Amino acid sequence: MDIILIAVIALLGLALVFGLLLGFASVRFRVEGNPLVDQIDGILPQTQCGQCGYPGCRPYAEAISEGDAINKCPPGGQSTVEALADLLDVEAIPLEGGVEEEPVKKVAYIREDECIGCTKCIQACPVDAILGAAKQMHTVIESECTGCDLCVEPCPVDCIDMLPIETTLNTWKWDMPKPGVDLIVTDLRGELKQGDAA
Amino acid sequence: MALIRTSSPHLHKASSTSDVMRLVVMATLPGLAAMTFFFGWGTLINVVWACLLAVGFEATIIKIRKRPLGFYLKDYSAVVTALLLGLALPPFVPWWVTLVGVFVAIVVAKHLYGGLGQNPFNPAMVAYALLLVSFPVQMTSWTAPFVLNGEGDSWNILGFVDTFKLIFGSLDSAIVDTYTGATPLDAMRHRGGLTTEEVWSSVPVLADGIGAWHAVSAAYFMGGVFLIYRKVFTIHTPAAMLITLAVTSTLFYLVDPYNYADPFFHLTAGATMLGAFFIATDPVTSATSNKGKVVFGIGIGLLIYIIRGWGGYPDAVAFAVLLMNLAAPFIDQYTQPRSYGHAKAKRGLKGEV
Amino acid sequence: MSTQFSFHGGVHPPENKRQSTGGPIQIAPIPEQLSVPLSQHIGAPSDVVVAVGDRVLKGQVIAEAVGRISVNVHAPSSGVVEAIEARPVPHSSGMTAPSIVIRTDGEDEWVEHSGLEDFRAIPKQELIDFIRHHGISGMGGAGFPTDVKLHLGDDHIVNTLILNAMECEPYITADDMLLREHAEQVVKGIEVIAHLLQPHHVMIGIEDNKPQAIRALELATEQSKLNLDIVVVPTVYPSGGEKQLIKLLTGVEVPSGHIPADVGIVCQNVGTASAIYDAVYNGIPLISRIVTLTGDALGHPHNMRALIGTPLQTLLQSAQLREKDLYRLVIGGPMMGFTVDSQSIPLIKTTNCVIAATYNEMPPAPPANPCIRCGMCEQVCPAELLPQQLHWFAKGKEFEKAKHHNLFDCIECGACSYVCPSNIPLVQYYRFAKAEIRNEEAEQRKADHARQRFEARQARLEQEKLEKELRRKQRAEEAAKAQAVKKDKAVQNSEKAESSGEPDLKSLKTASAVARTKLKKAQKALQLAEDKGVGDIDKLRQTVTELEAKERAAQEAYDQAQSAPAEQPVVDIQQLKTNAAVARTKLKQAEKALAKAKESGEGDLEALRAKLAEQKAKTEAAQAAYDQAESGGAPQADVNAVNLDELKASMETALGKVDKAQKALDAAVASGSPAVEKMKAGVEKLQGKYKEAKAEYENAQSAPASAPVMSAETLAELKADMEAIQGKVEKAQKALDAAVSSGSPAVEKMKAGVEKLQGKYKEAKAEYENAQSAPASAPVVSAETLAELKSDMEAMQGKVEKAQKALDAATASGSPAADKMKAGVEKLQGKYNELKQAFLEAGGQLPAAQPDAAPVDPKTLKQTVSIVRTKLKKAQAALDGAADDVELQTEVQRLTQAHEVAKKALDTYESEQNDKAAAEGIDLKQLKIDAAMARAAVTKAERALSKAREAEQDDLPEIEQQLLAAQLEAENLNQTLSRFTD
Amino acid sequence: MAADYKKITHDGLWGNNPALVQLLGLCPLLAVTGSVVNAIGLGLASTIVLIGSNLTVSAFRKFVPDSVRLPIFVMIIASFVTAIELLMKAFTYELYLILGIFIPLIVTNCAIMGRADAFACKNPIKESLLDGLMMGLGFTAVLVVLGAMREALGLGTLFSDMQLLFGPVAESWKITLVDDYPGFLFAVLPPGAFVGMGLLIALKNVIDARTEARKAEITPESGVRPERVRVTG
Repeated sequence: MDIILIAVIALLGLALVFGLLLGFASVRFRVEGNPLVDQIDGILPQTQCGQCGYPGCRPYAEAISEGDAINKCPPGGQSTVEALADLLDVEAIPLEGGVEEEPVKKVAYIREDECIGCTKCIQACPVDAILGAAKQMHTVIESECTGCDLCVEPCPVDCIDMLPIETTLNTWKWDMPKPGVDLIVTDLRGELKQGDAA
Repeated sequence: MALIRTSSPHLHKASSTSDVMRLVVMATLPGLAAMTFFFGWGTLINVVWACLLAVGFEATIIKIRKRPLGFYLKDYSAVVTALLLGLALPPFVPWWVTLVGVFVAIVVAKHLYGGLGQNPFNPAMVAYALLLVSFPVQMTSWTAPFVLNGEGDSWNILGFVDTFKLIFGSLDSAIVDTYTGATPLDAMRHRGGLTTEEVWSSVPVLADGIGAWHAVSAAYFMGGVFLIYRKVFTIHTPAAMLITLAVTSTLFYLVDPYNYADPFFHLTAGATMLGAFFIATDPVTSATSNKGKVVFGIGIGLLIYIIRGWGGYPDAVAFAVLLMNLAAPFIDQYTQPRSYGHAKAKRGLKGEV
Repeated sequence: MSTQFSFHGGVHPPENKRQSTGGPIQIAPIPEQLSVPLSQHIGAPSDVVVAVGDRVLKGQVIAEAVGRISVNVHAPSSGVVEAIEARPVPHSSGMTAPSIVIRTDGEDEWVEHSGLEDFRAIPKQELIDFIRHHGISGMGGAGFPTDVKLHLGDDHIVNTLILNAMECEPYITADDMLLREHAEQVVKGIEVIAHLLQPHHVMIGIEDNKPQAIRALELATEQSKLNLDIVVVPTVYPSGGEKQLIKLLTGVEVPSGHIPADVGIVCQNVGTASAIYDAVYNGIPLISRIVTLTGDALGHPHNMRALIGTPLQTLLQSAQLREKDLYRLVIGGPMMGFTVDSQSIPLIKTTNCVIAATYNEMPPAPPANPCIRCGMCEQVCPAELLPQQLHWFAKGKEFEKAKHHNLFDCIECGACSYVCPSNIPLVQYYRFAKAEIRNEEAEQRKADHARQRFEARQARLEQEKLEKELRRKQRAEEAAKAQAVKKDKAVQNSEKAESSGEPDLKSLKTASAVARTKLKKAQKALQLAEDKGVGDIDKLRQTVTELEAKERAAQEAYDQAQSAPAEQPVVDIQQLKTNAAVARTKLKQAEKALAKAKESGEGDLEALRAKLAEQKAKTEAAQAAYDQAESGGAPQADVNAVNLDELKASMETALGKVDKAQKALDAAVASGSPAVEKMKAGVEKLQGKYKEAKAEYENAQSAPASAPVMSAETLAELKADMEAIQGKVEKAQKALDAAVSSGSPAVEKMKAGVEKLQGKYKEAKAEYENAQSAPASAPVVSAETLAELKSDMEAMQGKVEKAQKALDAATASGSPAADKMKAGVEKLQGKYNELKQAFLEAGGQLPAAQPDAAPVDPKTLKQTVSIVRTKLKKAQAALDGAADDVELQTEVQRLTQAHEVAKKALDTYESEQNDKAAAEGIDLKQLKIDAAMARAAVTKAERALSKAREAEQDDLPEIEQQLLAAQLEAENLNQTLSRFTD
Repeated sequence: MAADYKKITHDGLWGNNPALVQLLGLCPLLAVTGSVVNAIGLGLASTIVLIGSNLTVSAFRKFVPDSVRLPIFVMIIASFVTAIELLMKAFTYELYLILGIFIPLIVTNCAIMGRADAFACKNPIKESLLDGLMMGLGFTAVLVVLGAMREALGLGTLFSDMQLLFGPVAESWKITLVDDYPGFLFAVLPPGAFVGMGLLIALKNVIDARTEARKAEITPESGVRPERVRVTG
């Protein structure tokens, strides 16, 4: 009987000690807030376009931190999905809806002589990048435009175009060199085409 | 002709991976010749057999991986791997051992990791270690050098045809016994209670046969010097490794000459020279920077001595190299060179999540 | 000889220098066409100062430096500017950039130029400016403006001046040949640099493969007083890299992220020194340079002194190019140069070498093998990097790690790619990675910015919502309170009425109105009867008199009750305000009636006048009462408001003046009038006044608000300002373009004007953006006011609609009162428009569903039409895609109908407007013509004025007066016109 | 609920196999799969423990406070393991000796703890029971396949020493694949287990990818995009 008693007491004692330890740890090391959301928000492209189904990038970041899919951001493209996968340590999945992988950066452009000054695009712009007053022609501040195309749809006269950002001498950059295996096919005399970094 | 637009530089030095590999193959030739001279045709047959297998496996796996065959076969890397494995194997090792070894080296250790340049471990040494672990009997029966066979100094080795038959399994293995014996390292390791001096005088392979091992090591050394001269690799790794081994063994030898072999023995016995110049210098699996190479070499030297002295196997080059291969990326992180214009070198790896 | 040091790594590519050093430097022919890019240096592109069609002389400045890091560009030879457009430039992208194209005339006529007599005698700053104005930028590689480097003496202690004559790249021999032939010029140039920088030590670094140049240099330095060391170093690539050269010559390493000047060292190319010599001694700007033409595809490789802007074709042909052998055309050396895909690319200030290579000479790089980590790249890297690690990181796009491995210390010398046995394009990977990283950083900045703006916007909207809610609550409370008060009052009033017999104001008013209406009806009936001469006129008359009496009594009672507001327990400001407004309206009516009567000479003028006087008195009384009441309630705000209004008015007047003046100026500019400048001054003065007024106004406006709140009104104003300016800019730009294309000589001035305007636009934009992004920029126009305005507006709209309906009915039934009613409707419309304007100005937004308001707002009408049209088009397009979609078809039909309806409405409106105008006795067409005439008169007067000013005539004030009168007239007419045409 | 059971079965045996997908319990898996008999022994033991623990955890799931659930699970599992250990000691003593420490170590087998925490404490008894059974069988299956691979490659035999588990009847079950096999020690040693395990995982991934590809062929991606939300007014 003694042995059993001792065993029970020992176990109870251990349970008590460890229980206290656990209780203390759960109070002491509680994590406040969710630092993950900020990190995710930092990766998202901040176009605030709402294509993910959330009103803005931060809500989507919050949704991701709560387990939503990471492939709902067409403006970010596959690279954003990969960055998110990297951050969250999950598998990178292809973009939802089979959207182009690396989207071309665009800015909105208002064909000004067609603009009727309805201010609808101004209200639609999430970053206040459109200037204009009622019955005055509007214009897009190009440097502020995130290319979210939220202003296109509200325009009653369809005078907003999404134009790709043009490359200038200053923004031009080299392409990634082609890996060796791909080069073999093209490595024929005279067949190297322009821009093929050899 | 339409002008092309390409990125600089527009000049290129006329040297390629296959050139490098060819140089390595050339540099092993003296060693191969010495092995054949002293230990018989076995090594040569092994090497050729391994090379054939390697090219076969390489071709098959490249095909399976849907890569251009000619382009990748031309880089000679499979041949070099097979060559090194063939040199490391005992001369009379059965054909299927070589087959398993080459398979492991080319398919498992190299291509399963992504092919040339991607493998973290030296393929030849992976294969060697695997064979050593799996087939201890076959892997430890070394041929005795010719000086110990028959009478006097005549060149008495097993004939080519017999060797061929032996390796490919159609010759009674009893003959083998007359031609096999322990290696010097074996002798030193399994000496019972004898002191070093006693072992030297009592075991024939040490008393009379050690010269053959010296000669083979010298041949490898020559090949290595040739490669350093041709700037295939730098002196850092082999020098660090040999000096470490020498210094360590000297220390122990000085403290207790009765129980520890002299440094010259350690440098010339077993696969030390082969390892120093042909295995440890394998660029793919070693450290990158000069500083890193020195650390890498020191590590190998120390490990060789430790395993030889206190480990379970008589020779230790393969294990030492593999262990340091494992450490190479880590070494790389902490041995970045100090770049121009920086006060000190950066450490570690930033940007890891 | 000083001690030599060494740097890590380096390679020894075949030199290939011998080919081009065989003969002396030759002078290149002047090509027919020179294409001079505006950006041949690092920094801002220069600004064109010539126009198409101008004749330029050799050495004339054709583009001026903009900003600190920039240099002038000069015409390399005399000729005519043929175009200023984007042309291919030497750049690895193969893109085009703005260039000035000069068709040479072969005369090579120099502009007047001279060197400095003694450069030591003038202040350093002047000397530096002299060099800057002569367009000198680094001729070694990057093309950094030289004067910037020469400035360094001011804020850095320069110990060592290093002259770079290494020319470590294969093939290039331009500096070698320069030194062989003109070493003494180089040394004199060095003296100038040394004078500016005052270094303790001057060194010329030169590789040991140029013995002749070294000898020439030694000879030249013997005559110089400079403490100058010629340091001969072993040939190794890239010893000519600035940082490597410094390490080589001084043993000092330039810290990462710093410039050599930070360690007291300045490097200059010997070519630059020679260019400085030319400028300082001879006044020759940088319009030509020595270029090496070499490569196996050339029959006669040699060095040439060629004009900047010369197409490569010209140079290559003079070096006997074998076209069919040409495989690559490299500009610069083979290690760091870039290839171009056209021979029409011009020579620029940094082009030191052109290699026409054959296939065998520079074959395409073989395909890359996998990296075997052989470490050869690391052995040769002059920056002591780990190229293979960088390669992995770049390939795997692990840019963070790449940065940690000092990717940005890579000088892109290409040594690693050169030695790589696996033929991996290493340096290409680094270029890619660097560009990606820079791009990523820019994007990150942009994203952060967007996030901030988004969050600011969200916060603002949130706050607006909150405020709205708060105000709604407040209003509800107030309403409740008012209700309670009213009840009390009603009780009191009823008590009062009962006790003192004093009638209720409202009921009195109603009574008086009823009486009035009755009277009017009776009057009408009487009139009708009189006109027709039928019915019982007398009876009617009696009735009218009776009614008149009654009405008077009612009115009197009402007036009495009203004029005793002080007795009322609560002063109803609102009511007073309305009263005042009503009184004003009545007054105006009376005035109009009087005027009409006067015009037609009919009616009882006296009576009307009396009425008017009465009304005036009443209005004044009402206004006074209102003012009093209001000032009693909120004296401070009132004062401010009055003040504000005044200020605003003055500001607006000023703005109007500015606009007018600006318009005149624009017109003048457009017509190329010579008086532009004077007018400009005038405009500026006016603008100054306007700004003052505005500032005052803004001060006043922002003063009462204790919190730094930017009112929405201001915001809107700013926006409007900005847009106005933008419009101006555009106009001016157009004018400028026109002028440019027509080759007008005033282009330069106009350009300045445009720029000024642009500047203003930017300012305005910035201001606006500031205002907008200020997080607390909640619009101050109190929502209350807004709501008030809106409700007023809506009420008015309702009235208008009602009136319109009545009118329609009347018109339909052919009632004779239709005309009058029409006038009434119009008046109402005018009021409504006013209110709407006020509301919009106050920042309100009209409800989206505007079609109801169509009859009163032609613009909306037009919009509706175009919206519907667009929708229709869309639907049609969709229908084209899916012809058998029934839904779409019905949709299209519906839209077609809607479109027609909207269009009809618009048409109706337009015709109505015409009718209306006709009803007022105004022919719209005539009005339009008149307005145009008046405008023309204004223009004429303006011209006369400018002419007069130019001629300095005596009757200037007179003409000015005329102009003002004409302007007034034009404006009046315009206003009238705009009432109808909107 | 039928579909649910089907899913649990599929998950346990294949889709979410503890050894191949979750990579849980690798320590015993790699250590004892030198032969088929070892594999079956350990696999059965683990399965029984898994069933028992799942059952118990599920039964008590409503009484277990969340913050101390893990210690409680460990207690439960440990009890079962002790029971199993005693049983094996009693009936298959030789096998018990061979498996040695790995029997008590079942306590720390993450597969069991994982199932208790991920499934049993959230699901009713029946499902948990099935889950435990299927997970256990899945685990055992992998153990057996790996054991068979290693035994065949390393020793050239299959089902040797089955008598240790199944009594004398099983003595004749041994199949010798290659006579006079020299032995491939590597396969029997732990590194061989790693390589074998890697190959098994690769095989599973290949099969999954094939199935996926076939499925994708049948039903092309619908490409549904989420409804776009307007951020602004």
